[in-house]
Amino acid sequence: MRYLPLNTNDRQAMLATIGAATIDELFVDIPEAARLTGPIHDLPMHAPEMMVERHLKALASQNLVAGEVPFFMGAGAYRHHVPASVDHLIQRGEFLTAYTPYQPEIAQGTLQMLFEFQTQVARLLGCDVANASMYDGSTACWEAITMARRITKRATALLSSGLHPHYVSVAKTMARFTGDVLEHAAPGLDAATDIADLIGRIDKDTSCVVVQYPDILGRIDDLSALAKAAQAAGALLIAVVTEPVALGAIRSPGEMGADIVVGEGQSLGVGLQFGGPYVGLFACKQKYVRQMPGRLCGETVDAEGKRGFVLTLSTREQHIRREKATSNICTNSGLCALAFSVHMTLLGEQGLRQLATLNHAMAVLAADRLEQVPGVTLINESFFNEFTLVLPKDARSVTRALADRRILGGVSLGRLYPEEPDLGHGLVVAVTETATQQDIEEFATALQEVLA
Amino acid sequence: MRYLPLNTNDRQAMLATIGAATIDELFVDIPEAARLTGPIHDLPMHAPEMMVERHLKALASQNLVAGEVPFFMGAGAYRHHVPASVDHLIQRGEFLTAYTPYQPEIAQGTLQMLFEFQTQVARLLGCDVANASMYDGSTACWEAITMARRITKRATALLSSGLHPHYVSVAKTMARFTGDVLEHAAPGLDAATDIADLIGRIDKDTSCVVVQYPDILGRIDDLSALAKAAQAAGALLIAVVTEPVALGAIRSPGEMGADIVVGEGQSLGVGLQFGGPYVGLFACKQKYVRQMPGRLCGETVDAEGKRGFVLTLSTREQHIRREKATSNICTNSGLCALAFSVHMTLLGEQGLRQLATLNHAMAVLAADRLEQVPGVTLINESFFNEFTLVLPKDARSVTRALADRRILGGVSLGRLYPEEPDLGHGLVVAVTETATQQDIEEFATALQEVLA
Amino acid sequence: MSMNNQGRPTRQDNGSDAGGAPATSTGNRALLLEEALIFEIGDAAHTGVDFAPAPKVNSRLGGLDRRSAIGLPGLSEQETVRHYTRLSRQNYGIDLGLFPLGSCTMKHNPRLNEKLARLPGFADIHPMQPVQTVQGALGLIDELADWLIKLTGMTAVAMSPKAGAHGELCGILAIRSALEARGDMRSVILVPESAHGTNPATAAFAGYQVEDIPADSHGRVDLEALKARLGPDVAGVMITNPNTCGLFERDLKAISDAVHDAGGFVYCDGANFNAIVGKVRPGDLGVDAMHINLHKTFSTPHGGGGPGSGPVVLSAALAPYAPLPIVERQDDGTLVLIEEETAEDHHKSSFGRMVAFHGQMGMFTRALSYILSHGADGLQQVAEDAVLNANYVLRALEDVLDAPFAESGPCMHEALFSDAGFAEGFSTIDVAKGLIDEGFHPMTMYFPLVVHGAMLVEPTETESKAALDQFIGALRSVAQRARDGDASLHSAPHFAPRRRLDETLAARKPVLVWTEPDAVIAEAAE
Amino acid sequence: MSMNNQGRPTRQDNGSDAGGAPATSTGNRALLLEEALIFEIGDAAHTGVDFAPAPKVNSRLGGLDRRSAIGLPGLSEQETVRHYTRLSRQNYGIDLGLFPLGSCTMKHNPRLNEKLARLPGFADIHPMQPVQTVQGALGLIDELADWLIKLTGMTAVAMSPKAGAHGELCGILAIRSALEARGDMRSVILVPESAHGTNPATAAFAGYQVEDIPADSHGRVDLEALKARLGPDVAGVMITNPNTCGLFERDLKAISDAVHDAGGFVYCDGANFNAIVGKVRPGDLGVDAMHINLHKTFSTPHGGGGPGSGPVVLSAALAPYAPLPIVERQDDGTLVLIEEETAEDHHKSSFGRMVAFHGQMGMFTRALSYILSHGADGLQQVAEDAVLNANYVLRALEDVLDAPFAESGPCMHEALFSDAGFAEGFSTIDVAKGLIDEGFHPMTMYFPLVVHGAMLVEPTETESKAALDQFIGALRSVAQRARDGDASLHSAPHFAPRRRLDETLAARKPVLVWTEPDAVIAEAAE
Ligand SMILES: Cc1ncc(COP(=O)(O)O)c(C=O)c1O
Ligand SMILES: Cc1ncc(COP(=O)(O)O)c(C=O)c1O
Repeated sequence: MRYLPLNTNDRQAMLATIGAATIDELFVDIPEAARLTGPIHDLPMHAPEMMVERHLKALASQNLVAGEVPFFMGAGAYRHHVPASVDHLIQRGEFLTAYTPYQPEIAQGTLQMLFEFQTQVARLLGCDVANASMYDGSTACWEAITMARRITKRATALLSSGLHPHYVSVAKTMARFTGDVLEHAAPGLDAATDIADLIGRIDKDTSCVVVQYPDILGRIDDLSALAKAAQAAGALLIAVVTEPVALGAIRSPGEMGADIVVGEGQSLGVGLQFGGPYVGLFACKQKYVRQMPGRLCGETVDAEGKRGFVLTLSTREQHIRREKATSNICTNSGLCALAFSVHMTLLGEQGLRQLATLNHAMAVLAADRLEQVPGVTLINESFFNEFTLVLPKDARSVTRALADRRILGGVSLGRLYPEEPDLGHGLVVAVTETATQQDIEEFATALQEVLA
Repeated sequence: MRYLPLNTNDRQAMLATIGAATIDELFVDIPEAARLTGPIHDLPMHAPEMMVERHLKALASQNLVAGEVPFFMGAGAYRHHVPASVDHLIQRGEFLTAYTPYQPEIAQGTLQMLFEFQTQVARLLGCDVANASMYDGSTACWEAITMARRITKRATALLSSGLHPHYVSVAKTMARFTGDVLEHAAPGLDAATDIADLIGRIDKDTSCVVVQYPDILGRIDDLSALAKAAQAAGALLIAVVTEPVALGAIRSPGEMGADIVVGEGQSLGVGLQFGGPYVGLFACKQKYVRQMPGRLCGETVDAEGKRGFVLTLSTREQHIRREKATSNICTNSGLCALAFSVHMTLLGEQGLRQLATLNHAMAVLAADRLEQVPGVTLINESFFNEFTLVLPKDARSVTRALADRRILGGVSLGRLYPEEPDLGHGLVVAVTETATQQDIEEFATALQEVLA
Repeated sequence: MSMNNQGRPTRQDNGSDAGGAPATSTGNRALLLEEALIFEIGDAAHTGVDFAPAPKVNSRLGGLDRRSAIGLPGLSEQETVRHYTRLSRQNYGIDLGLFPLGSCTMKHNPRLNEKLARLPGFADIHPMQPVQTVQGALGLIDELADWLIKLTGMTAVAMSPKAGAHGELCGILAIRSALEARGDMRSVILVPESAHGTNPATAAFAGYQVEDIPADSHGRVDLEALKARLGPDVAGVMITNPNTCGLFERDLKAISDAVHDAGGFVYCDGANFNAIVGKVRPGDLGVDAMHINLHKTFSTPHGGGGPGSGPVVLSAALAPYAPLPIVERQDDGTLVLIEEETAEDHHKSSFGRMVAFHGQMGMFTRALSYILSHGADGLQQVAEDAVLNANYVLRALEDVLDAPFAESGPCMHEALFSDAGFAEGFSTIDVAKGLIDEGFHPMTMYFPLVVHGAMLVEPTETESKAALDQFIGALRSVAQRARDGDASLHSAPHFAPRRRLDETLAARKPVLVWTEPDAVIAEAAE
Repeated sequence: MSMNNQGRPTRQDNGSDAGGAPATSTGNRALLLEEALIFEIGDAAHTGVDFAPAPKVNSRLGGLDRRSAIGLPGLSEQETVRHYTRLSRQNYGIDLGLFPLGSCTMKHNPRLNEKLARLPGFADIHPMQPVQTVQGALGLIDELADWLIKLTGMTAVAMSPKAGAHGELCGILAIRSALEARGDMRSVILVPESAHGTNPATAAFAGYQVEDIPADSHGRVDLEALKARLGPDVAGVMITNPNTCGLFERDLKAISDAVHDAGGFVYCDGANFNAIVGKVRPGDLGVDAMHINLHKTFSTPHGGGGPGSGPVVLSAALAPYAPLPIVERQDDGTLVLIEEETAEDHHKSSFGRMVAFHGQMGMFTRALSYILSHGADGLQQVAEDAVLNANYVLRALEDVLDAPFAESGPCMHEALFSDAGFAEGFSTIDVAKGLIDEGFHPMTMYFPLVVHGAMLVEPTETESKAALDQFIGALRSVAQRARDGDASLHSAPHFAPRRRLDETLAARKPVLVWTEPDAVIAEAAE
């Protein structure tokens, strides 16, 4: 078999060296009763590369590819053009097939990349420091809440109604077991966010306020007052960014005073991937660095005084601190962090701002056009590349009808908030640089047909 | 622009260092009259990666992809499955973006690969030595004829009727200018090759006999007698192999006495590529090495006595010998040679033999099935993975009709030999490991319909 | 030695190993290229991308337009390709050589898997697309799930966990949900000392107290001691099998029975499943939950630290509590995705959601490609060759390296050695760094904690005999030097891009992001 | 030093530069890995592929079944990936750093082009497919052809030549065909001494006698001397513009007029087109034929020696003789491929066919992707930046390196230096090898022949100012060492995978294929 270099002669020779007559002698510790002799039943036998490729291509061909149709979906996962060089570079064997850089002398490539990634993320989110990545935005969000609990020694978190409902679910799932108290309500279909309301609810038990920016409905609101209010009450402001490209156009949460900023980095370098692997961004103020979860890469020097990089502050981590660790995370999203970093390096400040400007412009064009569809109203006053429409019909059926017309026209709030009938007519529409004016036109026309 | 690192500030600073006021001062040597000021008219301006990708994808989508339909074409270009690791390895920047290894200390990767390639090719073709590649099989074939002229000091080459007609055209085109005499006739639609006839025509003016193995109609014949006859008359036997995979199943031309064996290496590692780039194989007996065209890699040692490799015997080549060189070739097919070599290394003797056996078996199944189509006859007694059918109709129209049914059913002799009406009903059919029994069935059924 | 801010010596110097060789002005050594940080070579005025001009529109950014600079340097495409290519060359990877990192299963990563994961039909689909448009994707998840269930002999599998530790969390939460469902509030999870750090960390993260399970002198769980500790407060045990000493827990079935009798559940850390896949099904040993690191056993690449994927197989007792989303096949063959929207009717008792979407699709694709390539027969061969290779290494080196449990019979997929027998002042790290010079990645050092100066060697099944022999020869020679007290080992590695790095300095004054040199100076001046 | 057959020292030894560092038993130096030949690590009993079992059939091989062993070693997939990955790491490429190889235009190779060339719609189509099934492929060739014609101001283009030298052959054959068509048998082609070796070789290969064109003291063609030589026996001249001294042939138009008046044709070697693309159209200077190296000006990768692509643009006088096949657009917009089959009616006077199929499709795709990315504006910028970079290097180094034609004013895309001024016994090669240690690929050495110890530096437009400054610094320091007679330069490179290699030995006793060691011994014993 092509991946197994040993042939029968090799195996015989090696068994002889070991002093075993048969391979099964090496498996004696497995109780006879449970030990399998032949291959497990009703599973196929090994297959040539060509056959495996045919089988997976057949599966792939059953999916409607985003790039082949007018595409307007977001709600936490955005489709951006990723330069070809990104995918080439992350496939270099020295990156792809390396392990966590525990041997820094022969892992400077990964380590320097992580140091650069941490700096890019910290600057983009407006924070002092960032870590070497988390699984995704939703788990990063929960980790931030637990971090706030450790820092404030308080257990009540106020979750903004604009926070991605899946992020809320993840947090609620965990809180059930950890005893954290989470306060949260579903959003209303109007232009105003719940920031004012949140400010009013902060009290001495509040560990943190968690707000998404731009929020699940695409709304953008100034976080400065919220940050001040939280900090005044000894609580932390946690900002969640699911579309980092937005920060090429609007002020960063850190700038507005957020203590911890977490995010989903998938927009840069990673692609849609049906939801994973993605890359969780995690940044905060310098003073909280020792409470951060996950790996951190730091600068140092080698025995000759040359600058080099190592994983550091590991006393926060599970492999050193075990049950006292700040988190149980070990494997993170290293290669996605590389993709994010390469894409960000290609863009640079100039490119990121151009990209953001282009996204916003296309979104404005789309919003204006879609508002003209009879019965459709736009709730947003402010937005970046995503906004929410209210339809005269249940949006779930509309998205399915659009899909039948080979148009992927947004994410229905009905799917995101099944338990909230009032939101059923809401449709979240994202528009990036990959959408053309013709795509917008086709979408608008099809929407009109479907609603007619 | 993304590929141009200089921005306006850089350019200003550099002009200052140079002491030029404007960039145009550096172009003073171009006559004012001919110097262009603005961009050339009616050509598009620069475009983002995404736009270029869209445009080329649109063009690509207008072609019928071999892998998506029942495919049976050969006649000098064969479709084989290429393992994914081959394409990964040839895209390593250190291979892809390297130049000809003129600085061996930092080109050992390319050089060792070439040394391995030369050895693989020599062994496969059954020769003592092989070079580092030619453009393709057809130019390698002409180079072999000129080499035979230099060696024998004779100018008449006998080309077998089984030699690929395009290879014949290339040779005839060159011969018109070099004064070489080429004797050639089109093949007949029967099982017997023209070897006996060729033997009879060899005389004291014959520089070489050029025979293809397997030939354009897929026929296989023993070359031993031909080799003896040619050598007895002081001429050389040049064998041409357009399907190297065949040599995993049948004896090599070198084994049968050929003096020079050239071939098309596209079958291994390279793919169809609409005809190029391909890789010319060139091998011969040791005694003729100094008359070979193209680059040769040889073993040596470095200043510390470590084994290393260099380009050698360059006194044959244009950059040293100029008009007295054995050929004018400079750039060859290095990266395709790498792909060929990687694929061959993955196969190894065992894999190559399995591949060849599978090809032959599928071809036999196809031949048996197609023969059952009313009105269709098979001319071959012997074949490897390609054979010739005689149809009751002009084969050109049949291949077009099959294509309309999304089946690529062979190459018509009418297209290969437009000037030979008698061959118009001939269809050359190739069957490799990529064809399934279902493909064969669909082909047979469609052929029957088209002929009905 | 004085340095400029790009890690280049300001005095010409190529380090003590340059010997007679002259210094270079660049700090490069032929193909060993130094590379500065993007912040040192790029700036905001350069970029490696082009965009069509944006249509003119009135901003709707709610007055929050960014005014200040972000500080993100850009590079032209070639500079970018060069930067990361040069960095990559300072890394070691499986593609370069044997990577015997115990407990990490660094096996070959077939490029076929990379190619198939990039098919637009898998890579370019949105997680929230209407299910009728992603039947192939759901079908792939379903097919992989079926394999994992059959290979482990369990009832169900939760596909969404993003890595091993996340899978552990999933399993522990399922256990806790099952207990709560019967109104049984237990507070303790038992974990062996030899366990990986994620085990105790996970139990704590899920709100449990962690207590040690004692080990016997042969490196396995002490069954009697364990039984003694079981009781109404014990929610479950976390056992790694094969364990981190590379040994199979013979008594696992007995342990499971005891735990079950005491009303608890058995979590098995399946990180080492590679040693037993196709040879035994954990379900047959009474396991209730086990995560499978697709990035180990099923070869999805480690990528310098991730991403991974940690599906969790579950017993009948825990299956009802599996997290959302869940892929389910209808009678008509179509696949549905059970999320909050439909959970009520189908999956009432699910304990909730662990991630935003459906887990690591990109890893599922690679893993299924790997699994189908091997088939049931090949996967069994994988376990046999992995174990064969490990025992070959163990027996070939036990004369120069102390092998604490060698007497306990054959090891499984990894060979465990200790630093006993090294000369005074020589330890595992010296051997590890010596191996780097020899062209190998070191083994896992100082883990498991139960062995002094542990060296955990896991060759995996994808190493050839020739590769093993070369590795054995190298390790033998380095081990001998450690026994002989060869001082040059203390300064190893000598040939790597960097010499030993000062980790204390890094931790004492953490520099986690780059700052303009002058800023640094200013700071220093304070 | 004694060696085993794998290039590894049998005595432990890491070469004179290892200095204090201890030897390694493997011969590896951390990430600098030695790699044996496939014949030494693989054998006929191992393979890296799987096949479905072949259906049983009766062989139809005509009794020629292969009996003897072929001698092809196989490796498992991982060993294969490792073998070639390790080999690649012993190479220098553009992706690693500046590659100033004069006359070779080593510019950035965008990965977009690699990606698009691999679209199945281009990569997986057969050259003989019915034309109705390859309209997109023909359309791409047609679109690229249109660009090349417009950029050069010519009438037609022959797309099939496989590289520059093949393109030269195409052009010379077209010239000869045109002459023969008017019954004019001329026998001589004039070529400047400074021309690339392929020029005279091509003329001879096409059956012409080659005579030198004298150069003037400023490195350009001597117009008067050329005129004097023209006559009824001269078929044409081959001129490189910009020439290989990096200078633009100011008098090209005058030369063309003179040659045309004398009944000859002008062939222009367009290998250096990168310097003038978008700045001047050769057609406006009277050129009749010019090849374009897509692998230079239009950035298709050099791949360690190829493949390339050398389309030839033709003037109205030569267009009728262009070789087959030819892509032609019908009035209805569909594209046809003119081959032997249809040549009679459409292309009577074509001189024939140069290759089996349609030329280098894979290179066409990459080149068009590159051209569309730059557009007409970007291509002009390419020429300007290429020339700017070359002049920047020229002026920054004139003080330490002799620049023979610096007085003739600005250079074009390459800066030419000589070894004048080096200490006794020091030559161009010492500087080249010194540059290797500095982390750069050397410039072109000893070419063109008209300059003693020539060093031809072509940075190309894809180098940043920072990269040029680092290169200039390194070359300056090495040049200074050559002037000062620093002996260590003679033994450079010191840090590369190999020290200087013995080329004389290689040529004296050529070993071109690997043979079993014992075979070698036997041979030696004879
Ligand atoms: C034994 C063991 N358990 C758990 C883990 C954690 O898995 P992951 O790193 O995927 O979270 C690992 C991986 O390092 C491990 O070796
Ligand atoms: C000036 C010049 N002419 C012709 C050639 C030959 O081109 P090719 O190598 O593509 O055959 C080259 C390339 O080395 C060259 O530099």
